[in-house]
Amino acid sequence: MIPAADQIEMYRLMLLIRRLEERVAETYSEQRIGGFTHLYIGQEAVAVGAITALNHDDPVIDTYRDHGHFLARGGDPNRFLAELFGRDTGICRGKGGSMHLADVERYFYGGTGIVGASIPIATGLALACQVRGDDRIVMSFFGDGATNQGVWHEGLNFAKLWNLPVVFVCENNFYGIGTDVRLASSLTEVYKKAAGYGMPGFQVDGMDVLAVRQLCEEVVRTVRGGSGPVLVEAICYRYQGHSMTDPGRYRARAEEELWRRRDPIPRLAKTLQADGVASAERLAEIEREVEQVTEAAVAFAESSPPPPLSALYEHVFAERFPGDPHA
Amino acid sequence: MIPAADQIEMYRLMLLIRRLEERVAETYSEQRIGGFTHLYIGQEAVAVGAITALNHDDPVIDTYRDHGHFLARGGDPNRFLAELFGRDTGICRGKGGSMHLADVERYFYGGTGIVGASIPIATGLALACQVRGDDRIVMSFFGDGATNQGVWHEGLNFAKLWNLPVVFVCENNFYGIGTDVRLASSLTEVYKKAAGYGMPGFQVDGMDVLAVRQLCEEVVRTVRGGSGPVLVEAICYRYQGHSMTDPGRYRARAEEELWRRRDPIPRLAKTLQADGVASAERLAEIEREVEQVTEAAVAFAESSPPPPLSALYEHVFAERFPGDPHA
Amino acid sequence: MREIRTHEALNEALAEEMRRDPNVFVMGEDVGLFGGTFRVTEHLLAEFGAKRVRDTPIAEAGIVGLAIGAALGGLRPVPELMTMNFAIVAMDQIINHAAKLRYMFGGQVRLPITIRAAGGGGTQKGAQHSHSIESWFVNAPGLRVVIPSTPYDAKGLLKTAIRSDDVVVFIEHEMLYGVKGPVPEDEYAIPFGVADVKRPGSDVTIVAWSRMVHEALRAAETLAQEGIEIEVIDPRTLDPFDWDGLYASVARTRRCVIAEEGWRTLGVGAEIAARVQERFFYELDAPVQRVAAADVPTPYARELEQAALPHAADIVRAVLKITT
Amino acid sequence: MREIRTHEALNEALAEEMRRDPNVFVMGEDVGLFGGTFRVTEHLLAEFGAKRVRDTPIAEAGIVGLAIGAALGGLRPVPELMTMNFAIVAMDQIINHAAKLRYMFGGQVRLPITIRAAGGGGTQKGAQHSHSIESWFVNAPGLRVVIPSTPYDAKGLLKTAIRSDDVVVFIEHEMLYGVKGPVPEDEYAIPFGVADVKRPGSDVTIVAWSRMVHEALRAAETLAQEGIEIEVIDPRTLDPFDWDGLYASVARTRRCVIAEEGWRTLGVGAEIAARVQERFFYELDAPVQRVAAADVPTPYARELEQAALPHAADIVRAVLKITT
Ligand SMILES: Cc1ncc(C[n+]2csc(CCOP(=O)(O)OP(=O)(O)O)c2C)c(N)n1
Ligand SMILES: Cc1ncc(C[n+]2csc(CCOP(=O)(O)OP(=O)(O)O)c2C)c(N)n1
Ligand SMILES: [Mg+2]
Ligand SMILES: [Mg+2]
Repeated sequence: MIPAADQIEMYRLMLLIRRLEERVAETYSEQRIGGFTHLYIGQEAVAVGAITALNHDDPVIDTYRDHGHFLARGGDPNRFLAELFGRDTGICRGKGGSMHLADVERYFYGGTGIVGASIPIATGLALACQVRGDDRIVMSFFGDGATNQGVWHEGLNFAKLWNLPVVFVCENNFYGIGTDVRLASSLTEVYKKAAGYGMPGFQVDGMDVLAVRQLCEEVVRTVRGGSGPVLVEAICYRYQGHSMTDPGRYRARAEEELWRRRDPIPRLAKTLQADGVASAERLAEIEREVEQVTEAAVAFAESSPPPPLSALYEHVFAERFPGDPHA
Repeated sequence: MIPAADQIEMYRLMLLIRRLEERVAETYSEQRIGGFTHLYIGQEAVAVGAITALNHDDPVIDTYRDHGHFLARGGDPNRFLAELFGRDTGICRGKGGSMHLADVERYFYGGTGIVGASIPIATGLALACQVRGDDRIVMSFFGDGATNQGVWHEGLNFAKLWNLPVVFVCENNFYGIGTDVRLASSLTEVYKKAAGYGMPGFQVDGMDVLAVRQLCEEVVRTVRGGSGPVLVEAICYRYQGHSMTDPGRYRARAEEELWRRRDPIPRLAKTLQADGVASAERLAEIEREVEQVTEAAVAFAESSPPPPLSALYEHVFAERFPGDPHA
Repeated sequence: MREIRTHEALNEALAEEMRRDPNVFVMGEDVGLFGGTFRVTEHLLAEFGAKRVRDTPIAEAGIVGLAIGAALGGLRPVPELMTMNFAIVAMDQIINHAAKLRYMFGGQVRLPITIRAAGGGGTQKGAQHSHSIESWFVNAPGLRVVIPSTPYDAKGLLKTAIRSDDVVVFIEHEMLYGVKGPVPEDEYAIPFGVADVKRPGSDVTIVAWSRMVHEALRAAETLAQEGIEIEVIDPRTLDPFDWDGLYASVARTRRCVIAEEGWRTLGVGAEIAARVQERFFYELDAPVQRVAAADVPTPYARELEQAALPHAADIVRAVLKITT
Repeated sequence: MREIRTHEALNEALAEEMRRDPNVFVMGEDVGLFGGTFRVTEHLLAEFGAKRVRDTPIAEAGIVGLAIGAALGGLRPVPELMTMNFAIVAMDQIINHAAKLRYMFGGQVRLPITIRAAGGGGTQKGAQHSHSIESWFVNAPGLRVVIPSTPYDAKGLLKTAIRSDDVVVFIEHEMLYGVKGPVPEDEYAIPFGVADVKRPGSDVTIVAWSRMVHEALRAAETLAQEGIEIEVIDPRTLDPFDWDGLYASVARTRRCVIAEEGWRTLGVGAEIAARVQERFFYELDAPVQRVAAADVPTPYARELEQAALPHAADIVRAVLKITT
């Protein structure tokens, strides 16, 4: 059983992601956020269920759709939003933006924008954990689309070959931008792809945060125990378009509505109350707290300065030389 | 049953590959051949068994270890050796060398030197066959090592997704250069990797040319019938080092000897005689014919001129422009 | 003449060539149902069907490899890699296979492939999504490299690319898709290797391509007010490059500025500067100036990104440096 | 001083650094049991074991990706890609990840990775196995690019590379592995960004790196007999580049020739020529000359390959062109 406090915290995290992203959508429309911004709304149960099953120092690595994982990992909402606003107080000093949130203090090794590319990187992190023998395991998040990219396969092969402590979490939301998984993948049930590597694969309802958490707790335990890598497929749905500029016309309204009825947040709210874990008042209180955090984040981001122009040539290298541009 | 004439032709082809490559080894040592040269000796049964199961106009595409497939496809021994000698009469005008034999008139689309890279190209050729509706199918050869390279997986996924007419033939000789397949692949039985694509996979004794031929005939029939792609794993062994510069010290002598006792050429000779398909005299005659062809090829290659220097800028493009170098 | 946007011009070129030649087909991520991330392949699925407008998995190396195989098999593929950033994943297929098979095989094959992708930055997409790496494609022999700046050029050059029997890397710019310009309704094609004088002038030659043509024209307006007459030369194809056209201009102006969005160090401008300075060693009135992106991964924050990318103002400054 | 071969010098550097720092480890195709295709990792498996000398599958993108992850996790990986040709398969991991993560993450991470691979042609390995694509790595910000020409430099620079907290692309040359040269037994390291004057001279500066240093020295011998004194400058690291060192030489000689094995168009020489001609616009006695490979895929036949690649004789010719 998942402790009551954890369940409540999971509710808070899902709500925080939801509310913060709603503000992201608004402020993006007001052009206070630029570039590519991919909302996680609808998939909150996956990040929250999976990441809360980890220890705080287990490395996590991600794709461009990284808001949810960053926040589930406990990333600072202020620095999150400041990053999206392109401010100097952003978690990456405004250099990364929505797709490249990283918080190394929280062992969150960032979002990458090239589909599939983070898989061997996650595997390398797991190698470091294994070599250092520090009992940590890695969690790697990616979409269904990524599983058709060559490096995905290279990463899984390495991971199994070297028995590395990594949990690969595929968020199968049935689409890669506007392309149906059936048009992209010869096996549409991603967990079955693990068979090509002699790796165990599991499928879970990614709209049910408690189910995700439960499965991930088990998987994390076996992987930490030295079982080698595991592939987890979480079936889920994104409620918005692929990115802020995608109206998402390729999906049937009926399909969208079906999935909206499975919204993980009200679903957990109902369970918490039914199980007597949290009262309606407690949940309302959390809602208010989350609103406050969200408003504070907007205020923080808005009032933060942009990076100074002197930052342009900073962080290209750790060590500088006279021949470097503007050294 | 495989017709007697076919069996005899298969014997001739295997012997031709063997004898020509023995001369390749010699002339390489005399520095009349340069660059990378990868011998096929030991694996002859795979190329011959598989390619003779095809129609003459079914496209074949290959890796750098391409001598056997080129010759099994009926490629001209003279132009083969002239290519290795870097002569203007070579099949690629001396521009390709050992790793890049191509004979488009025989629908042999060449050897490529980047491990795994030919897989999506083979798949694209199969797409052309399907689109043109001309009933042709593609055969793609590669080693065990290639199956860990990302594009291999991309190619298989595309092939299955679009139900393309292609037979993927893996020659599992247990090594990628000096690396044991167990150090490289989480599944060492390559045919099992087909499962990751919902594709049928078969394994065959690649030292038995009749077994290879039989399996490939069946596979070719079903693929031509529209079954979609199939993966065939032929278990085999290369008798020489990885390339002419590799002494092959990483393999146990006992292992090598075990496989030499399975040499596909004497094995077929024995069967042909036992089955009354060919007499010892007939086989000796073939041996003499092959010797003659081999000697003629050496003479042809030796007496051929190198490419003219004017060829340097030829064939970069189909169409030239004034801005081109030395246009 | 009617005015249409770049993405519409490109769409027309694709549709016309697909009508003309049944071997032409389009493949790529989201080119079908979705209509293309930048709307370039809109409506094609409806007209030509799923056999000729192929949605693909996210597997760029695979996409280019399939295009090569399809071309070997007699088709005329027009793969889209969505953006140039993802071409990097497919680099081996492009550089080591598409560009080389014909040569390695002694001319036995033709590879009529047009690889389309959008490049460039300017909309805060960050370091991994803002590449202008045309210099790599120009460096590697065996590729034609086309990079239009206007809807007119885009349409005419894409038609030529599709008809070409060689591998063409066709580079579009994300910020130009929405730009309108005159495009005739009648059939036309633009030959490779012919630079276009986007503005005639006598004092300084500016070589610019893609989005930077527009920055150069803006700079030219400003400079005209100072009495400096700029000639803006758009090579349109970087391979083949119209060296004669460029040299003819520089022979008159004796001053040259190159403006590109790629990184300064070893951008295409390096080659142009090297050649112009060698060729006009005794004739030039001033050293060739290069205006290009700062040698840093493109930052996200608007202020930093704008500081990293070149602008009209930088071109004006470069021109003034060699004229005053 | 004792003389050893380049592969031995590199091997010593690896072994010494692995002894010094337990976080250093080697991974790549055939680096373990086989001892490395070019014998650079020989004996390492015996001394350091399979955890620190890791044979890998043939999956270069995976190898570089794993190295990045391992570096993020606190290790100091030295991946070998066997040859530079295969780095093209891993280009996205190198250019889009290794080179950019630190910048994108606002300096939160260090990536102490040394990516080793052999480049170059000259032994008839054909178009796909003869690359000198250092210009791509120099073009992309975020990578150090090291390319030694002697056993001494190879050892000293590899040690510096492994100790560096940045991503280093370390380019060896297949034809130099067997070349012998003096290498002290005592510990030393060579700093990045310091060009080495491989031969002092007063008449013409030749910039050359990797194998072309030896061709330049050969050319210098020939030219000395004609009374022309060549200064051969070996930058050793192309990023950082010792511009000051080069400029100091050219300021004296007023003539510059660049010799490289990469393709001429947009080889690294393009950048050097562009900068030298801009910088010394009024001082140069002659236009900068570039000696480089023909802009064709490298052909197999010996005669054609030799015609495609640059030689001492080409350097002599280029020097004579600007001195007589
Ligand atoms: C290599 C590469 N190709 C293409 C893209 C463009 N792209 C960005 S997201 C995306 C779809 C990814 O789908 P999926 O992996 O299912 O993740 P989801 O967006 O559904 O979370 C594509 C094609 C990219 N970023 N990288
Ligand atoms: C992408 C790439 N990486 C590395 C190499 C170097 N290399 C050439 S052959 C080879 C081994 C291939 O093994 P396998 O696929 O089993 O084929 P085999 O040689 O056994 O026929 C390697 C690593 C290459 N050519 N291409
Ligand atoms: Mg998805
Ligand atoms: Mg093998």
